[in-house]
Amino acid sequence: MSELTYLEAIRDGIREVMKEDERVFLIGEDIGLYGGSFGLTNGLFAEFGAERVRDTPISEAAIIGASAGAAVTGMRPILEIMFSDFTACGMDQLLNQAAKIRYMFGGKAKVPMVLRTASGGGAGFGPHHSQSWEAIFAHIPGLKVVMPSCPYDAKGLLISAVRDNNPVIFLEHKVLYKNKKYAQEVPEGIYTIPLGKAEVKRQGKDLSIVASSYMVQKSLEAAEELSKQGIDCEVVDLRTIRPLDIDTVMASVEKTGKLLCVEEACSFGSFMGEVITQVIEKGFDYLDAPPIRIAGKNCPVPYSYILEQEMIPNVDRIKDGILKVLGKN
Amino acid sequence: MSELTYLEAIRDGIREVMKEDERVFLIGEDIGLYGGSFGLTNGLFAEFGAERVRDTPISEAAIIGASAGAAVTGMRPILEIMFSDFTACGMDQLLNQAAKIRYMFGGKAKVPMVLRTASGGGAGFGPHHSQSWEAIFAHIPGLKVVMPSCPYDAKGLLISAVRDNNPVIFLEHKVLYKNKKYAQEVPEGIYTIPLGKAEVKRQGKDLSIVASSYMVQKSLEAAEELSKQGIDCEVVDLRTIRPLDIDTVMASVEKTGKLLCVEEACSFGSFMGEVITQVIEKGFDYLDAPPIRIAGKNCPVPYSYILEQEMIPNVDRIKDGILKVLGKN
Amino acid sequence: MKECTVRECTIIKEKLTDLKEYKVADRFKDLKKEQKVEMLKRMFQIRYFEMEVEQFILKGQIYGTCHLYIGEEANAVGAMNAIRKNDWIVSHHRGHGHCIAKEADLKLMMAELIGKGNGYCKGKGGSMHIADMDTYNLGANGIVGGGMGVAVGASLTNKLKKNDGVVIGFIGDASTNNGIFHESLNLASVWDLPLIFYCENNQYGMSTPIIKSTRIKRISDRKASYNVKGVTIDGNNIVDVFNTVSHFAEVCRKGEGPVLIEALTYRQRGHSKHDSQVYRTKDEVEQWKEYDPIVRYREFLIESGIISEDEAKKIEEKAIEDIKAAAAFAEASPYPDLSELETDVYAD
Amino acid sequence: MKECTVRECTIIKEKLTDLKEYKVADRFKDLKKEQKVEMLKRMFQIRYFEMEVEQFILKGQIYGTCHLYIGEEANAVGAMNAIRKNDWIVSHHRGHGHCIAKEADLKLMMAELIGKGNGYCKGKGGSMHIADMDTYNLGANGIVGGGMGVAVGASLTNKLKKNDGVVIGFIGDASTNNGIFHESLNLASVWDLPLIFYCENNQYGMSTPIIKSTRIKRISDRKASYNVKGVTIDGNNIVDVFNTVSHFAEVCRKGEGPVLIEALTYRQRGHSKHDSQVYRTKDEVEQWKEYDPIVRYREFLIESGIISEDEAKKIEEKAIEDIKAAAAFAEASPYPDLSELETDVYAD
Ligand SMILES: Cc1ncc(C[n+]2csc(CCOP(=O)(O)OP(=O)(O)O)c2C)c(N)n1
Ligand SMILES: Cc1ncc(C[n+]2csc(CCOP(=O)(O)OP(=O)(O)O)c2C)c(N)n1
Ligand SMILES: [Mg+2]
Ligand SMILES: [Mg+2]
Repeated sequence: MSELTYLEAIRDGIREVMKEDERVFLIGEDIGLYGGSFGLTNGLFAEFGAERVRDTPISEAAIIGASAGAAVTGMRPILEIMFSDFTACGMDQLLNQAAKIRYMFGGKAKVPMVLRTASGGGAGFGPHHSQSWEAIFAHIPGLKVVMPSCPYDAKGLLISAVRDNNPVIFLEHKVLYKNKKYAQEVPEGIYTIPLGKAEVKRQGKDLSIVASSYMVQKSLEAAEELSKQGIDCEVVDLRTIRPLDIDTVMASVEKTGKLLCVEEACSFGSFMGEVITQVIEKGFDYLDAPPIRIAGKNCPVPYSYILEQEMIPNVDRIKDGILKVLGKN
Repeated sequence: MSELTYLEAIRDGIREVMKEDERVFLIGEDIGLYGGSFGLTNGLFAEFGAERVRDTPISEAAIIGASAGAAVTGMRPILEIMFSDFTACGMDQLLNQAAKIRYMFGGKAKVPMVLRTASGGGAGFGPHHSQSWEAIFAHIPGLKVVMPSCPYDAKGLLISAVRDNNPVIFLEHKVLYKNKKYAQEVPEGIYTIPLGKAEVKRQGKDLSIVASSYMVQKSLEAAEELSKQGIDCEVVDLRTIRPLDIDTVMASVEKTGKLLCVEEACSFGSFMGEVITQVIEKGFDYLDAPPIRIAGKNCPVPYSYILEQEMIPNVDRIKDGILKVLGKN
Repeated sequence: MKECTVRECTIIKEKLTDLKEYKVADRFKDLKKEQKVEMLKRMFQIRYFEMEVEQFILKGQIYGTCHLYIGEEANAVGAMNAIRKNDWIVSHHRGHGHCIAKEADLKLMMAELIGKGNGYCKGKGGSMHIADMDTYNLGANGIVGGGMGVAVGASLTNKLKKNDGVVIGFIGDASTNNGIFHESLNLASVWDLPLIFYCENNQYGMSTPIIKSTRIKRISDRKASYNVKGVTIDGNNIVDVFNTVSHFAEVCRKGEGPVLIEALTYRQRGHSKHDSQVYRTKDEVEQWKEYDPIVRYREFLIESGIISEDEAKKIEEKAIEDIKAAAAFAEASPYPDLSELETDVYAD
Repeated sequence: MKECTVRECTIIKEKLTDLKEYKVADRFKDLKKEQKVEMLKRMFQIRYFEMEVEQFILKGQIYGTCHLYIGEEANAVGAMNAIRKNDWIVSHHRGHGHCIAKEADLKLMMAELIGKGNGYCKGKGGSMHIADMDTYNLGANGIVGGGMGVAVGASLTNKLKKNDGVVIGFIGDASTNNGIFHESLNLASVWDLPLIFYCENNQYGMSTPIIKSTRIKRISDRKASYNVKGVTIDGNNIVDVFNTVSHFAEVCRKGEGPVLIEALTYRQRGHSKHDSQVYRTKDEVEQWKEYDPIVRYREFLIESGIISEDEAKKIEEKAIEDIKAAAAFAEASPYPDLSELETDVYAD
């Protein structure tokens, strides 16, 4: 057990699955000697060699396609797309091929691959390196989508994702990667967190906050701050958004009667629209106030720090949202 | 004024804008002599010549990128992507380039282009030719998304889309194309329907159905059938889903107190989740029953007729939905 | 065998016979008679399968669309006979021929085509998605070029597993203008993967002649961009196809792949179910028909004394029977159960 | 001018001087002195601009990342001087040099880089997105290869408007492995578009040497796939760059484009803000620095008597001043107004 950052925990998970299963290999741009754009794969090249840690040309479509092809013929690739925005360059291979192979083949094939990628803004990378595209991936049947919020979860979910027999989009938040503030005790060796299980990260009775990835951390902060004013928020970390653990969400909403969804993606057409819609369908009567979404503004993620911070939900906006759902402002 | 099919009306609109503005040109695969996969551009090659009706190689990314580049330097391309699923092959050029150029350039450029494409299932084309991806397009700031439901609207919206100064995704429903049942009197010459204005296609007081494209037709049918049982549905045709005319939706919901959303896309993470979420945010108190979504099932669009019909909402499912919202089943 | 002596096909201005510049050993002559006969049988099966599909089209039983392989049979059959049963292939939208040549079950294919529940994909895929893991066929594809990345991945599996398998990715001429072609072949080149991209240059992508969608004389010239081996051959001559693929399969197995083969051929029918064929003349089609790959191979086998006229007839009749049986099976098969709609989306 | 006589750079095994096989007219010698001087000034501006950016990085004022052009200046300045002011260019992530060479306002660039509201993109784009419609610069790009399609479109506009404009799409070596390169150049070829893809082969894509991401000897060999003209040149020799681009710009204006130019060059700094440069030796960097494009051009101008030592010094000093002024302007500028966040998403 040692204190690891999010990035270190993911690396640790990768190392574990590579040791346990020789079908697992890594493929991506500059992931070898260089260790990846964020240094996440540092050391893996030295440990596992060039056959299993494969640097590629800048060819996102071929990387994704080759992973799908390797997966369907018996391997278990973990591919890195440097920034999630770049999946756009390989979208056909992802949405039309990898996601659909099993269904199109009448269930006679499986495509066990994990697409790891750095998602989200808040690091000043501008419009092409900061988007949150979970709504796009989660809309496609055949894909699973994982969004870990902390090191412990990240490692356990990564291991589950690699053992899963489906294409899994593993969205890592680049702001969490090296942030010591969120470092955690992470067990050594293998442990798993099931895909499709949300976790209540904070118990509370006044209101349910549903979030994933970095927004869980910000929501916890907001909850903590408001607890000083006697407001007791529950924070549900979805962890996996597809499959979506709507039961855990409903149980929380049933208890609190109030729902705030927090996400970083542009609000229009966002994933939390799905969560709210399902909650409404299933639990209209539980709710004693309209649910609210705190989300990214409806523009590309701008470069300038001051604009970017305004675009992405922060603790203050979340607190405002909480108060609004509670009818306190 | 003559009776035109949906496809003929769109062709007519294209011809009108090509006559009115010489900056308008067409670009796409097999759109010239061949007239496009559905014959929509038939005759335009003969009329306007090879310079303005440009056949391309099978290169969706380059087609979209070249359109964006032509648009930003002063032209007004209408590009055809044969099936909307193929946009995946050019997704970067669409979502990262065309959609964001204006914002990234600090508002100093505009990108007036229309991406026309055949969307939706119901024609037996299988998993790669039948998807409804409006949720993906509509989530991206910078894009407008149009989904006409009938010939009259299609022509007027097409003309508006071409005159618009932004990249517009124009989703044509392939089942509507040649269906004589939906042919309409369509005025000759130029007329426009504003982007971002919904239309109440049927007045009613018991329940609001919100739909777009082909689902408007099916919803109207369902409404008609149930009217015999004294159920009076209002049908709101969104026409444009981004910008979304939430005011017209709200006005209807305020009147009826009940909402049914109908869409063909896979329900999970669908666009109607956005509509429901906005309605809930803005009009929680108007609603006296939980809104319901009738949508595509959560699987790829299968080939076999019987499965495909089961996957896509039909009139019966819509009727069930209506009754359910009304608490009648 | 009748040579294409005067052919001025849409893409090349020289004669097909001029393609002989690239010499490979004649391994065909060493084949057992059974295999030579088997090859003719498969070609007939493909031809009659597709003709039966045309009947289903006329009867309105093919929903959506489908793409016929008539006229291109030498490619699938020649190539498949040059590799092993457990070598993976990846096909494309015009995939029936590859499927049959890889020894798929004709009944299950036909059932899939008319949307039956016991078809290869349980009716979920249809013509453009038939795959058969049992015969190492990674499937047709509705996206032009869509299978290329998958082909790279399959050959990467071979390399990682250190077996000597080879993968054939069948691709169309027009698909080589899609970005995925470039990325795939480059990646395969950098990693020396055992992959053959076998390009069936049937002169058109839908209505667009290849000479209008690219400015190069031969598609195999694109080998220069990846520093891989490549060649253009007569794809209506099954002996050439067999010998060339045999040769390059060995090259790949030795770790000297990938390879780009361009085979000149012609589709005798329209692009898909609906095609008025305004983009070509009847005359052009007729000229190519003179070089029909089945007629040529049949004549060749007889002329070289390998089979008799009579045997040839029997082979053909047997193929017709096989197809009739497949069609009957398909028609008699049940439609999918609605409960199957949402299965197979995820694996456990 | 000092020639790269012994250079064994990462990608080519022959000497850079061997690149002379492709002869173009020496138009440089006919230029007015002012323009020759102007070229030196721009190179210095780029160099000092980037060095100033390094200072901002050290001070923590560059948010996110940015990519410096130091060592590659001859390419942008040579190319831009060979085309007209109203010829469009498209740049890439390492775009400051192109921007400056196209005569963008240094102040507005610097302001953008440190996220100020009066920067070129109002702070919305940052280093990877600076564009300037006024100087016909269609912008840097955060997506490797992302601008290539746009470049095709801009040259299509020229063709449709029947003007004789030419477009330069600047691209990196590693970007040529992306599918969009293939589709764009093929489409430009089919339509004879007036487009130059100018590939700055600085030997690496991030940490990956180009020899590991493709197996070809020269990137310009990829011209074969599109039947276009192409050549490899010494990209650290501004005279070569100028003469080659001048020549091919004419070719394009006559309707005989597109063209693929590969220019061998080297980035003297790390890939981006953070780069430990484990993938190359200090020695390699030092060797390339001996062929610094600014040192070479400066010496050349002096040796051939076009300017004096003294003039050279003044030019350099003036460039430094310009940059200092730009930096001061940027620092004094206000941050964006929050009300600007959601503007500019849509045009009216
Ligand atoms: C990405 C994509 N673009 C367009 C299409 C439509 N389409 C289907 S087949 C075809 C022509 C393909 O030509 P080629 O690769 O030469 O194969 P052929 O049909 O001639 O066998 C086209 C344009 C598609 N299915 N996928
Ligand atoms: C599609 C895409 N993939 C990966 C990246 C990350 N990335 C940014 S620059 C770069 C290297 C580009 O190399 P090259 O084209 O040679 O340009 P250079 O940086 O050497 O100037 C990479 C991999 C990106 N921005 N976009
Ligand atoms: Mg073809
Ligand atoms: Mg480079």
